[in-house]
Amino acid sequence: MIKVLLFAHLQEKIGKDQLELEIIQSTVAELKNKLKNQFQLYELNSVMTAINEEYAMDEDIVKSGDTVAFIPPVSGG
Amino acid sequence: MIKVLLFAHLQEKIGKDQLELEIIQSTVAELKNKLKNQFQLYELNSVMTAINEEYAMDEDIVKSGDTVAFIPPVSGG
Amino acid sequence: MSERYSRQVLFQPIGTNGQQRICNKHVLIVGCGALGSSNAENLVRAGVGKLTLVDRDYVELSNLQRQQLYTEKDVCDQVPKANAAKKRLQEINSEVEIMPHVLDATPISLKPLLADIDLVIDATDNFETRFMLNDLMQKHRIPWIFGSCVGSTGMSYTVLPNETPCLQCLLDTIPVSGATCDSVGIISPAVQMVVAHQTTEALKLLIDDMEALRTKLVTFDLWHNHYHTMNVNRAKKTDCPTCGNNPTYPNLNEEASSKTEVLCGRNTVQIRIPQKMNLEELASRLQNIAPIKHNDFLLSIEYKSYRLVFFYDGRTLIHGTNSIEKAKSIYNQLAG
Amino acid sequence: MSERYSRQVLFQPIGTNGQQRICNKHVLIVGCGALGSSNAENLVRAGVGKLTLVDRDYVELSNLQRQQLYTEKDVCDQVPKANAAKKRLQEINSEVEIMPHVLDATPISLKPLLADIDLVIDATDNFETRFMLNDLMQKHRIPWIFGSCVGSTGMSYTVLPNETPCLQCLLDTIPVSGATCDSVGIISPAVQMVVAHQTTEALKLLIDDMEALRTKLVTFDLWHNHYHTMNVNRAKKTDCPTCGNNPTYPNLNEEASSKTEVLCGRNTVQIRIPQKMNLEELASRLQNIAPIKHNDFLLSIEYKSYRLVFFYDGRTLIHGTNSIEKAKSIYNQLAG
Repeated sequence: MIKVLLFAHLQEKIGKDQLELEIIQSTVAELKNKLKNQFQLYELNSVMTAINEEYAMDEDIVKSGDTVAFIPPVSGG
Repeated sequence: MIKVLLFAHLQEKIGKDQLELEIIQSTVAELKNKLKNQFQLYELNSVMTAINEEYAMDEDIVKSGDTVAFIPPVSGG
Repeated sequence: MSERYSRQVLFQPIGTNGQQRICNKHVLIVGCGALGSSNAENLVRAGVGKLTLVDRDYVELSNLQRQQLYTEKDVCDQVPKANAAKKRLQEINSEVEIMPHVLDATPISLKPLLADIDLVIDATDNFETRFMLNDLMQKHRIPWIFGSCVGSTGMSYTVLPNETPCLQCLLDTIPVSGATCDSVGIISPAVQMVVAHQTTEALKLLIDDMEALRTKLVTFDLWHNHYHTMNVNRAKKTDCPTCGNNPTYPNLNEEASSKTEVLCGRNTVQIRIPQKMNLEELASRLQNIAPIKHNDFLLSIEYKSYRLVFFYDGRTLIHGTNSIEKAKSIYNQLAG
Repeated sequence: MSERYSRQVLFQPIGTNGQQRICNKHVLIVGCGALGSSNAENLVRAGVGKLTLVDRDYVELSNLQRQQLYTEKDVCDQVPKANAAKKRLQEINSEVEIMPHVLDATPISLKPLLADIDLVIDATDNFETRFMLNDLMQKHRIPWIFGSCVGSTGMSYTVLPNETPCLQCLLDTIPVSGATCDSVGIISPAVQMVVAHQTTEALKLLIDDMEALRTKLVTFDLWHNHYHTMNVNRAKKTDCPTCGNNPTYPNLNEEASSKTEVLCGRNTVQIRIPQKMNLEELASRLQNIAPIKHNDFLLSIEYKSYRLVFFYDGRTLIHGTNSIEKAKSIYNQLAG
């Protein structure tokens, strides 16, 4: 199981601040695509991704037990 | 190994904000006594203790791999 | 709805209904120091209906480094904090009804102020008052939000009468060695961080968004980059004297609470707390502040123009003043 | 050392030496909205030597809900934010030298202000300006502290030229769909929480306590009780156009940066950004704000008295004004 934390407008879009996905292993890019298709989360095109609090790239591997955070840059000030 | 987080004046007393102790298993009370003897941390008489972010009592067991936080109540405002 | 609150109404969990609720609520803030002034500014900007402020002090120069709302002129004029706060708050938002009270927070002084209070914010600087608030709010069934800070650290926790563990569940006895801003200093971001948590929980409570409440106790250290939350559900005690099955509210008891008296002709005030004191702890914390003397019977310290003598039985003598207010203030600075 | 800073001097990592350093430093804050006004108040109370403030706006009623320093009178008088901030800040601390500038932050307008700046605080409300700051600070070797917030969320990160990954390393392109306070609202504690982190890192930098620096990117959501830190060390790119081996500073390039022009006789302003726009994203975010029309070529939206038309090639037309300032402001509210 992979835990996904959603921040800012990603939350509002799907009505939850976290998800638990029954996935054994995936790349960050695959995970994003899955969520884009399932929830129309186009915002995932421009987010920062962390795996277990470490900056991650699209080709990095996410495994069961990991926590992935999708952090959309917010611009207000 | 047990990770110990120290807040507020506990830090200043021993000059570190965290410790790593080579302990397999211990009660909270034993752990406090060990630190009291080793660092003269009398302040441990009136702290809150958390094991892995859960409130803990003196008789609770800490095991290798756990994170223990000692939280002295601070009074300023 | 006023354009003034438009950005808060746009925030989806609040909306127009939430804003209407906020505008109809009455909040009591106990203490108008660093936490109190900042909490007050947030709630007034957010448009709370009524705000009651309680504080016994006046503005001093050393407050300006971290106490929002106050200016150099308030220091010159020695304005009581509650009054100085009201003046600035009304310039910020004239729609909010603000009632300042310059008084020592005690069960007797607070009781008449509680009639229509929806929420209490703890912005006191000592645990004796917090334990009294804990009893009083439990008795009157009013939620309150604990907050405290020193150095670069702070903590916050929301107490819901009859639901969550109360302060007495979390801390068996009133801590006598709680570090104070006057002993180990403070930086303003520590204040802001506590207030950010207190105001957020206050807004949730004011709009009745109970699901969103944090429920955990937060502790942080901004300088050392720590942020820690603690689930305290298991701390709730059925035999707690404050929130248990047979509450006795021990901190509302006049006999049990601190007794303070002027010792005539000695230029000295005596304060008595209802517990024994751990003078080893106190000594280890005060030794960097001022010269101390410590023997088997007492701990004495020279501080500013005063000499304080702490006894194991819970008594403290403050030599150098006949003013109870001043003596309490010095006492809280060192042993708060 | 003044009694004013006594509690800050007592804070052990600062002490007398640290306070002396703070009093000799010069900080530039870009933006005097919510983040800027609160950062400014903290630094002025902390006793920074000089403070330069840059902002192009004036105080409006909808600002008062979260923008510290400003009052109803500032709204009535339509005082520019930088000037209103200076007035209040001097009442708080007359010892600090405060230089307000009412201007649009661009490479050209900022350059003359950088001469003796020790640190820059980002308090802007859009990523176009942040990417420009990122280039400018890298070029001039000045550390800067990114901060942003909307709703109950926010983030902060400190960029040290030649050491840490820069903003361009973390975000390949300027995000066009960054949520803004004008689209999804904001509560004041989110502002305070970002500022608590920015001010703490500022104090560490001002006293040269480099070991204490956070180094991680912080993101939080106060309403949903999340606090997340991210180690970004591996994000540093040797071919980064801003901080890599052969920097080109693409966001200082006049050609590459936004071009804004008034379309004569049409009561319309055109803004062009140097990237293609993702109109699907923008549409999904704006649909709750106002009526939108979306076809294969453009996205249009009715907003207040304006009509905005976004094109995939990066152009936007703002109909209903001939003012570049006004058009930029509306644009940043929606697509900032």
